[in-house]
Amino acid sequence: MPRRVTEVDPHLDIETYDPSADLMVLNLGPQHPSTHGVFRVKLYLDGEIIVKAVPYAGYLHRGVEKLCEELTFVQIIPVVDKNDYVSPMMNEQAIVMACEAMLEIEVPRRALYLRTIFAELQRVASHLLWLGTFGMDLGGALGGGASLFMYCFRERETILGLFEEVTGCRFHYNTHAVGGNRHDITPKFCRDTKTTIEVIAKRIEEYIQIFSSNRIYRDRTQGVGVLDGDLAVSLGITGPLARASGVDHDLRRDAPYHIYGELDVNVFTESAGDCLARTLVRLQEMCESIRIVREIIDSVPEGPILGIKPGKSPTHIKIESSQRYTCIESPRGELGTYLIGGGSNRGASAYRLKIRSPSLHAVSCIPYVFPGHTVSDAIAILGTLDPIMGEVDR
Amino acid sequence: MTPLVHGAVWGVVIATVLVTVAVFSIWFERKFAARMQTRYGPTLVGPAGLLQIVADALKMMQKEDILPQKADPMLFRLAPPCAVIFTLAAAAVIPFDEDVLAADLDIGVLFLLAVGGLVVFPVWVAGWASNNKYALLGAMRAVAQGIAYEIPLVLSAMVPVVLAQSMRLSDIISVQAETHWFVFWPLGPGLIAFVIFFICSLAEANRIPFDIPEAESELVAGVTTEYAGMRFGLLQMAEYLHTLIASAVAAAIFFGGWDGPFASGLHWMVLKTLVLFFMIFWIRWSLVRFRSDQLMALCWKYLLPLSLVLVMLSALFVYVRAMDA
Amino acid sequence: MTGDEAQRRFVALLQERFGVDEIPAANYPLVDARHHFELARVLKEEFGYRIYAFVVASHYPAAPDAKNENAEVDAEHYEVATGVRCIGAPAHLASWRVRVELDQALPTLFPLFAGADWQEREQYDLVGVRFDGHPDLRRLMMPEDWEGYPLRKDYAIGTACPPWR
Amino acid sequence: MGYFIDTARAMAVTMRNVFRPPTTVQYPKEDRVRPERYRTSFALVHDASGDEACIACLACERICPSRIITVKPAGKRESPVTGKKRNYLEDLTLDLNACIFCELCVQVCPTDALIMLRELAKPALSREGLFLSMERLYANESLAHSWGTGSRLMEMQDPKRGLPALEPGREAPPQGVDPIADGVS
Repeated sequence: MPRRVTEVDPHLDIETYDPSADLMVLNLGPQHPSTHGVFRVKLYLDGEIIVKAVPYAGYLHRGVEKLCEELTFVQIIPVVDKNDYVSPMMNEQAIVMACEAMLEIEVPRRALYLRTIFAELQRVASHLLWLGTFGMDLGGALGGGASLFMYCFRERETILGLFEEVTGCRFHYNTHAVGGNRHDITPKFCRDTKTTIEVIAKRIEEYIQIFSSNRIYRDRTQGVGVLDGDLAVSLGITGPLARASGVDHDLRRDAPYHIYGELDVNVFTESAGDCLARTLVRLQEMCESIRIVREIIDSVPEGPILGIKPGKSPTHIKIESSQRYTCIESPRGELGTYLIGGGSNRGASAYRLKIRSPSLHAVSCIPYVFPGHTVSDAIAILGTLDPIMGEVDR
Repeated sequence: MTPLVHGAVWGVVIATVLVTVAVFSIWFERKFAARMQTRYGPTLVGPAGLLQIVADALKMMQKEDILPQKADPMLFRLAPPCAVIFTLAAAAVIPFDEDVLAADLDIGVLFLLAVGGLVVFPVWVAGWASNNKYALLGAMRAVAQGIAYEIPLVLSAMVPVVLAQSMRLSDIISVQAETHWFVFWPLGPGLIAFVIFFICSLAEANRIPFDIPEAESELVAGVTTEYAGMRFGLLQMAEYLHTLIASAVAAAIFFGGWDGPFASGLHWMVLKTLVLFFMIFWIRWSLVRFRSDQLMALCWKYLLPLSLVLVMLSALFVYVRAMDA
Repeated sequence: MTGDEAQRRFVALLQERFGVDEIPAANYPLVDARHHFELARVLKEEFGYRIYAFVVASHYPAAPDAKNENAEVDAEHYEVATGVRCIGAPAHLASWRVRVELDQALPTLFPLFAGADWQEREQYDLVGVRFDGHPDLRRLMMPEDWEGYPLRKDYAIGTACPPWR
Repeated sequence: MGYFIDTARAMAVTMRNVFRPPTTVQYPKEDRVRPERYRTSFALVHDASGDEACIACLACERICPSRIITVKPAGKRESPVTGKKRNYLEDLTLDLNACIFCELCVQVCPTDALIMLRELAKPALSREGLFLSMERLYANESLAHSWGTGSRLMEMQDPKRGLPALEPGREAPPQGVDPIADGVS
């Protein structure tokens, strides 16, 4: 069985550990079918057991934070939108909430409802994509995993169709604005949402049948990649990864923002902390998000969707030099924005904007979790960490 | 017609038929797998994508046969043809009808298993010779899996031999024709032996859920990482051929070969083979892959002892029947 | 235990044990660099702030701030803001800022929070703040041999990002 | 033993999907139905009176995050239609190579001159193909326009707008209908 995680030393010195140097160095290279983007882990292999794993990030570093100091607040929303390219709505919501918190703009209730519906639908779509690619990681591109991938994408396309109906774009929407939303929902959106979430709720049972209740799948994930609860928390890991290790923490319930205070969000935790627990937590979270959407889709209040007058010039949003950290619960954990106002363009762009990406914390647990497992386990664990390289490297 | 000429003629006929069936099974698998995944599969090239296979073959042929610089040139070139030759060699003894077989050896099953066992080497040599870390990992896994699953395969193939008191495949089939098929007749040993034989032939042919040698998601492309062009085509062809021949063998020794309820003949044998072949596809597109150590545990802990018990049971069964006869 | 009770407790802690007198409204309290590690340890062990939220380093060049009236030139310095969060109902975020001079190094929080390993490496890589006691302070995002720190205010400000063509 | 039951169950799922209609669309031959607000490429339009709508006010050039719009105003000229002197556009280049389709330029356009298209523009064979000059933008006007124009977007985001509550659930299809399985798009 893989060794317990606590006594693994992440900065193991290879020369002292193995003077005869018969370890094989395998680069789970930046270009590899299942590293979920451009990411490299240098594995020191003893046979097929990993002795040490050294991850290298930075291959997709586009300097978004430097760009945010150049562009104004109105312009960075579509740019920041592309950080976590699996759940773009969350990035927009995070940055827009930071600006509203600094300017104390009162967002109309209809916009809050829209944001919550979009966020929960985006969470389901993000978890569906994770489930599909995780199936491919375990089952290979020409096998059972690929069937699960196609089913998950079939469901995900229906959700993207809903977003397309409202915002006109399937993926990077730019539908949030400082003070509210830019696109309003249509009656067709409400009808389609209700039918879509019923279909997806039914299909999740099918995924459980083909995947998580399957003995081969359970063998591949039970007891694999065990992450200690307090190690996860000290690494700053939040979201489904921490909840699978028994950390009962969810920002939607503990520090509610928007209208999450009025909704009762129940949080699912597993204690095992292995790949199987993470799968179960994400599946339950999908059902939970569907329940929330079903609950609030019928009671969207009427009224405006933007709190302030939409400006024509890029510099109509100005923030004076103060600092604020706001965060939301994205499908991967606590997605935060630390904004320091009073930057160039006479205060219309940020002095410094740090995006706290949950995937970077998730990926930082690799040196602690990989040792003791085989290469195929490493792929399974990397799959369950659900890292998005755009968000890790920004 | 001297047996040599008979063998040569039928050998060529069976080999070409098997290769064409294997080729068209690729098309069928892609269309059927597409349907399983709610999509269309190849439709553009030819009517309903039938010419997709020809297009793939042509593409493979005109691709450059890359020989990596540090690879072992002789072994690297030798592996793919050997893979196809060894798998096709096993087809020599499979009787498709009374006299429709290449070589009616009286040690048919022994020859079959011996040549079948050789298939592990080309896969291992391919991985070793391409001097690539991922291919090396794939090769070591292929050897471990091949050897592990050889033993239960042989033992479960012994059950029909013991029941039919002969190693000649046509005798086994004729015994099944008189009595019941070995899958149903002695309920315990027959059925379980078939299941073990089926699982082990899946493992030998490196098919899901046992395809760890060329695990695309882990080892990039496993053993076939450094191969391109027609060499890669041959390695893939060998895999499909191996599954086709394994299902033909299983149909022969467990499902009564050409014996069928009404007019027994060639069509029954072909039908049974294709049904088993279809089952392999179906399993391939619904299951996830084992990890290598679980795979070994499954073989050594469960399949091996079970198949030993089955051989003893069938021997006991034959003894009891001989006693009261 | 609601959010603002946790905030009051945090402010009380800052005032009596770490001598932080003024708590700005639109900003996080400024703590002296000497208390940085001690404050983090107290928060983690005694008050249960176990989730490591963020560390943000920002660079302030020596500019006589025309707006706010402090006449003498504000020397070039860094400012490192750190945030830790507690698990459970209020999930209150305790965050504070530390002023770090150019040549000074801030003690790392790695012994308390394992997450600090990568976060501090990223801030060192992008802004250039050094953390002493860090297990292996290498660059995280940029290639190892990259010179210059991208997010400093004096880094490549002249080159407006040209239209893509 | 558990392996066989789970294998059978997984195989049952894949077989059940064989009888569901394929959800993929053979793109070049058939096309997916696109909603009204779908936005792909760009076009410059003439206003109601047939005159060029664009008054070269550089609003779109300033708002564009990736700075790919360059506007060359042609100064004041007699308008052939209304006779009054007004600003005209000499050239507006929009470089689709780096456009991120954020719809900000359409939103800030005061005279609804720059709009987005609903029809998929033909894929370009070279970088120059994606470089829309004024003639190509006006040529695109004949294609189907997307719903979003400057005034409509501004009107939708008007803070004082009180849209009556949507009557949800009025004509939702009965719950039993499985739109994906029965091909209801």
